[in-house]
Amino acid sequence: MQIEKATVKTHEVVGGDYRELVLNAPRTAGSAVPGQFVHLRVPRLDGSVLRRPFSIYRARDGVISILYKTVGRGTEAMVAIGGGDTLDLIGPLGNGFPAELAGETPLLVAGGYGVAPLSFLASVMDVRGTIFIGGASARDILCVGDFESMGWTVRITTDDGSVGEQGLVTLALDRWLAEHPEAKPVLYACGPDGMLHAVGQRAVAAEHTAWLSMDKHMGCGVGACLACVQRIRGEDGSESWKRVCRDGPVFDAATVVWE
Amino acid sequence: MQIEKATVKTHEVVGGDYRELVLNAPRTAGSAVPGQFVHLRVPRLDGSVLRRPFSIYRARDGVISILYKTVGRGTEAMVAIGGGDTLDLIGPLGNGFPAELAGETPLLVAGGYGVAPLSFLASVMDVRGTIFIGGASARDILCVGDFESMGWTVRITTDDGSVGEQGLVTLALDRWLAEHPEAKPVLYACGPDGMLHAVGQRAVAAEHTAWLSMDKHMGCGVGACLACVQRIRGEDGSESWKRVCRDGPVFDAATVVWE
Amino acid sequence: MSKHVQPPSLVTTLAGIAMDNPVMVASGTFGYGPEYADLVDLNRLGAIVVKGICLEAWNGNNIPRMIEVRGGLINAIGLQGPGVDGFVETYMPFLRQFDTPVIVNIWGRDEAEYEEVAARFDDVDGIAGLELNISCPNVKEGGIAFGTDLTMASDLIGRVRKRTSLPLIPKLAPNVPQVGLFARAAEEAGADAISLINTLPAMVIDIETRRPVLANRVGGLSGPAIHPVAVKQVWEAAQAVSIPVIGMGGIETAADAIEFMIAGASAVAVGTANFTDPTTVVRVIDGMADYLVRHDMATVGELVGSICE
Amino acid sequence: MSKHVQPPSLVTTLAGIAMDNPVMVASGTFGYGPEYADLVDLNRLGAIVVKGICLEAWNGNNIPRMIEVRGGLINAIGLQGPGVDGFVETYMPFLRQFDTPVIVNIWGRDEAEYEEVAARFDDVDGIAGLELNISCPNVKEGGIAFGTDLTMASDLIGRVRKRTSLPLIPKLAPNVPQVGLFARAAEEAGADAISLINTLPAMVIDIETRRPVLANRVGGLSGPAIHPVAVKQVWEAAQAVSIPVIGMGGIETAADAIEFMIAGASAVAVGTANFTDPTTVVRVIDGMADYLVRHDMATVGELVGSICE
Ligand SMILES: Cc1cc2nc3c(=O)[nH]c(=O)nc-3n(C[C@H](O)[C@H](O)[C@H](O)COP(=O)(O)OP(=O)(O)OC[C@H]3O[C@@H](n4cnc5c(N)ncnc54)[C@H](O)[C@@H]3O)c2cc1C
Ligand SMILES: Cc1cc2nc3c(=O)[nH]c(=O)nc-3n(C[C@H](O)[C@H](O)[C@H](O)COP(=O)(O)OP(=O)(O)OC[C@H]3O[C@@H](n4cnc5c(N)ncnc54)[C@H](O)[C@@H]3O)c2cc1C
Ligand SMILES: Cc1cc2nc3c(=O)[nH]c(=O)nc-3n(C[C@H](O)[C@H](O)[C@H](O)COP(=O)(O)O)c2cc1C
Ligand SMILES: Cc1cc2nc3c(=O)[nH]c(=O)nc-3n(C[C@H](O)[C@H](O)[C@H](O)COP(=O)(O)O)c2cc1C
Ligand code: FES
Ligand code: FES
Repeated sequence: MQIEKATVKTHEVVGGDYRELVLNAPRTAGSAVPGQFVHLRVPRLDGSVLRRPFSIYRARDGVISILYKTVGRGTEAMVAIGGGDTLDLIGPLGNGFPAELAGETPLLVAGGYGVAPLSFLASVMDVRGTIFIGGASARDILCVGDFESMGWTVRITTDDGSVGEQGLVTLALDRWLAEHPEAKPVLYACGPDGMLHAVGQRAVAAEHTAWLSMDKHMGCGVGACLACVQRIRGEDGSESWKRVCRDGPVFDAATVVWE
Repeated sequence: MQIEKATVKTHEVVGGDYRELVLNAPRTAGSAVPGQFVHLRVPRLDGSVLRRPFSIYRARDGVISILYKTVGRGTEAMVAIGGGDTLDLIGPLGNGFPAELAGETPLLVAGGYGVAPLSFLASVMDVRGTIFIGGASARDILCVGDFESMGWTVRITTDDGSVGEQGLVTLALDRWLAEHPEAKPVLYACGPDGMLHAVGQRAVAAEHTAWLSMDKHMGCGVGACLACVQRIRGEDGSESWKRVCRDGPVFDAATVVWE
Repeated sequence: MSKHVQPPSLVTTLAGIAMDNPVMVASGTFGYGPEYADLVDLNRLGAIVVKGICLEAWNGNNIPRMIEVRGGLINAIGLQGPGVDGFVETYMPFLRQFDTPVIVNIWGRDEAEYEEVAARFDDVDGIAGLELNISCPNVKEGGIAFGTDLTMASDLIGRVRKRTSLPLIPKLAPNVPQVGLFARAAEEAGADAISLINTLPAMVIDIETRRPVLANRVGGLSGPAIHPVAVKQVWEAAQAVSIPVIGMGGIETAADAIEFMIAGASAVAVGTANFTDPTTVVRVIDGMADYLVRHDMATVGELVGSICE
Repeated sequence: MSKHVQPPSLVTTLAGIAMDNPVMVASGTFGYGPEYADLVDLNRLGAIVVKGICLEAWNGNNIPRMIEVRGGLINAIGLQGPGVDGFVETYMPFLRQFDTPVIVNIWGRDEAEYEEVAARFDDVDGIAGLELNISCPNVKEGGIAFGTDLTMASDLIGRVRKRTSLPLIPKLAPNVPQVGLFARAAEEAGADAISLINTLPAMVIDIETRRPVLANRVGGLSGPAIHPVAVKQVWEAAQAVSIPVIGMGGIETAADAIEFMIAGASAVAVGTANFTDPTTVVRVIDGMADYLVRHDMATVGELVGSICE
């Protein structure tokens, strides 16, 4: 973890409200593992006191990239980031997905920009598996090419059926699980809370391991402010708040306490 | 007075920390008189609630321009104003210099960006006179060409002697007054408080008319908030606060009460 | 699709004052009316609240009186004003031309003066109500001393109540730990409505000269910086009373105003944002109407106190 | 040219605590030390004030606990913490590695608990002082109720004073009309120093759902938005007492910190700005040294209370 001043390499629309921001950040790139994130100070966002967290999408050769969706003040201000900007980021942050990729076959489940860390994860895995990508409509389905080129099977669902199958991502996942009753998959999911909950429930019911990357509003990003907490059940069964930024963002689904 | 959305025509450095911003603002341009100002909302100055007042430097053919010096947060943010910006301004504001240009010969006295309204004034006057321009150093002496091309006599003073005579602008003014004991000049001054005070004192002592354009921190710019007040002596001798933005910015030196 | 084919109604009656909409301008930020008349259609405003008036013409504080800070400004105007007679002669003929209710913000240097000022407006034609400023941080006499002491506030409001038949709207100070107590005291003392918040006492020191920037040293902070503090105070005050509450503090957008109404305000006032953008009031009114349509509300009253807890 | 060839001294002794410089980190914004240790050299800090600690491990509030607003943020963490034993076991071994004084911010659900917590730290090695949090807006029990009632504040401080030999620094609430009274009450009750301001009670409502954004509904506003309010409160408090004052609220730059010192603070604390830019504390320390050189001051003490009025 360090503060790094990163220069902008490229910054492009990848479709709809999504953009990829590629940064020269050798120190972050050198140590990042999939599932970790950077805490970015958005330039020219005067009057703003908080950074914005983004998963690391790629990290290689001194360069990292993030894939972001414009959803509010901060991400909208990011659109203006240009070649001349030097961005102040803290990273890499968080635990990342467990390095030991246990289990027979990896199943990745992504919602929206949740594909970003999963694409990074897929790129470091020795085995190939299936990625389920869900979104509201065709515009929200990203990185399909990433996975295909790495030899992964891609299953797409959209709420409006504009691409892939119509329905929630769990529809496709459920079918896979039904079709492979003997499989011992390990699940890796990143996306909105509702999706994580649904994936986690299925995994816990079927006694599969599932790693969920949680998305909580953050203050410091380093574990100091206790803003980003998630209720987690300890080994002794007691519940306590864990910090998504430092103890997570990746948690074992079996330990997550849902409201 | 109106709110006008002005597009940027040009925006150029005119020397040192001074820039000229030229705006398409037909409604303001159509009614502005010398000594009036515009109240500008500085774009991208997030977290800022106040506009910034600037004298109208030129107004002709649907176009106005202002000449500004970068001195703080707002004026520094103005540097980034570019061709694509639409600026929100209120103008023209204030009383302006009196239209009736009484007296034998006009003497203009300018400090720093104070030349801006005086250049505009000179351009509408039928007679020619002398302009005294003072500044800290050569970089602060602006618009000399404006006046020369209109046939005015220009007297320059700088604190460091880097151009013109070394000393305060009042040095040159005093000499002029001494050399023309019989003259009945009318003075028009715009610049820092200290300069206005000195010019005002001389005029009052010599019983010359002097119009001073005051520079006070402003809130609303239209007379509503009572932030920009100047102590003024009324005809009956009683003193009261007048609003520089609405009752001024130009006041008769004989009525100004100095602290 | 909306159930209501009619455009939503913004009509508001507050303390007996009938207003086309609940969006007013805050005292001290809109002069006495004429100042903004070229820029804003005064007939669109819910009400005009004029700058604080006391008995005689009052000079206010020395300059500098205002300074911009991050997210707002600090003012220490010190209630400069023309006094009752000056105001009535100079500005009332102008204000009577409009359909917009005129609320006069009043203050006094002591209780007797407050009473006297209030009484003087009783027979002035065209005054819709009195806002009683007991919360100005910028004057030595009167002002905030009354608004931060429960007994003094209650006593003052009770006395003024006896001297005026106009709707009486005490304006509460924000810098108290339990604003609900002040709200209730105002109600019990006979107020018809309350308004809040006034500015927060604040200060800026120039580190080069080591002097306070404002001549008065201390001033009042207004603007977006204080908005969430204001929402909290309005929410607390509205829970404490059954008379209507006027919410203000940092409104720049319709959303800011709607937040106050959801918290319990029956009306709102736009202050500092008039300086930033004189069209704010009109934008807020229009944005509020749009919101009602989008949320399928027939009247703005449905919004008031609609917070889900 | 400077008279002083030596670099200026920032050394500060506050309530008997010897610090290399007067710039601390504010409670709750810097965790317990390790969180920022990769990013900030802890040995550079004037002091570390850790997150509020009570007797037993405490869960704090539900989420959401934080929201950004214009010019700041509102938090309602609700004092989640590991309790005295958890803190001492987990964090003190780490903290003892540094030369930087450790000040523990403590609170209790009632007076007895406050006393008990304070007493427990008396024989813990490596604790330089106790900051007594009587001003947290985010817990039902304890917290701000003590900090906004003079009698309760005075009584509580007096009781805790009897139970600890460590330097005792009550942290005052900002939302009172006359903070000088609280400052003086703290001094009379035996405080060695006071610190202020804590966050300002504030609230945000989501206008689409009409629900308060924070689970706790109300939270505390911090950041640049509150800076001028804090300067005013620190100035008033410093005039009221002869014990040292620690100023905080919205510090982002050395200039913000220097403003507090000119107003009368002997030390300052950086809070929210740690999140924005973890190098803030170091920038403030360096900027303060530069300022002293530029203004020909040999020691930072010359700055304290140097306001020209
Ligand atoms: C570990 C982690 C990884 C993330 N990775 C990505 C990514 O790869 N790509 C991407 O597009 N987004 C990602 N997000 C979400 C991203 O941080 C938010 O979309 C962003 O902060 C929104 O900021 P805003 O100012 O545009 O929105 P606003 O709603 O205006 O923000 C207001 C405040 O809420 C916070 N906030 C709003 N939405 C979220 C959210 N969903 N999660 C966390 N904080 C939020 C903001 O940080 C800010 O403090 C991630 C979030 C986390 C916690
Ligand atoms: C009637 C009038 C005409 C002016 N004409 C010109 C002009 O033609 N060219 C030019 O360069 N400047 C002019 N000024 C001054 C100009 O308004 C200030 O330089 C500018 O507001 C500084 O803003 P800032 O944010 O950069 O400075 P900051 O010091 O950061 O501003 C902080 C606050 O102080 C106010 N302020 C600071 N300095 C001044 C000042 N000298 N006068 C008024 N308010 C100030 C700002 O408006 C702002 O509200 C004029 C001022 C007035 C009142
Ligand atoms: C320049 C200025 C002058 C003010 N004068 C008065 C006044 O005379 N009487 C009063 O009750 N409030 C006065 N106020 C307070 C406002 O009416 C309002 O309560 C406060 O500014 C908060 O709203 P805002 O954040 O929208 O400005 C004044 C505020 C400002 C900024
Ligand atoms: C997230 C957060 C947590 C805080 N926790 C505490 C706390 O536990 N105890 C305390 O006394 N103050 C706490 N505070 C208040 C700060 O210490 C400080 O007084 C306040 O934030 C003002 O300073 P700032 O504007 O620099 O943040 C907290 C503030 C924030 C933002
Ligand atoms: S964001 Fe501060 S603890 Fe996680
Ligand atoms: S700036 Fe508001 S009255 Fe002049």
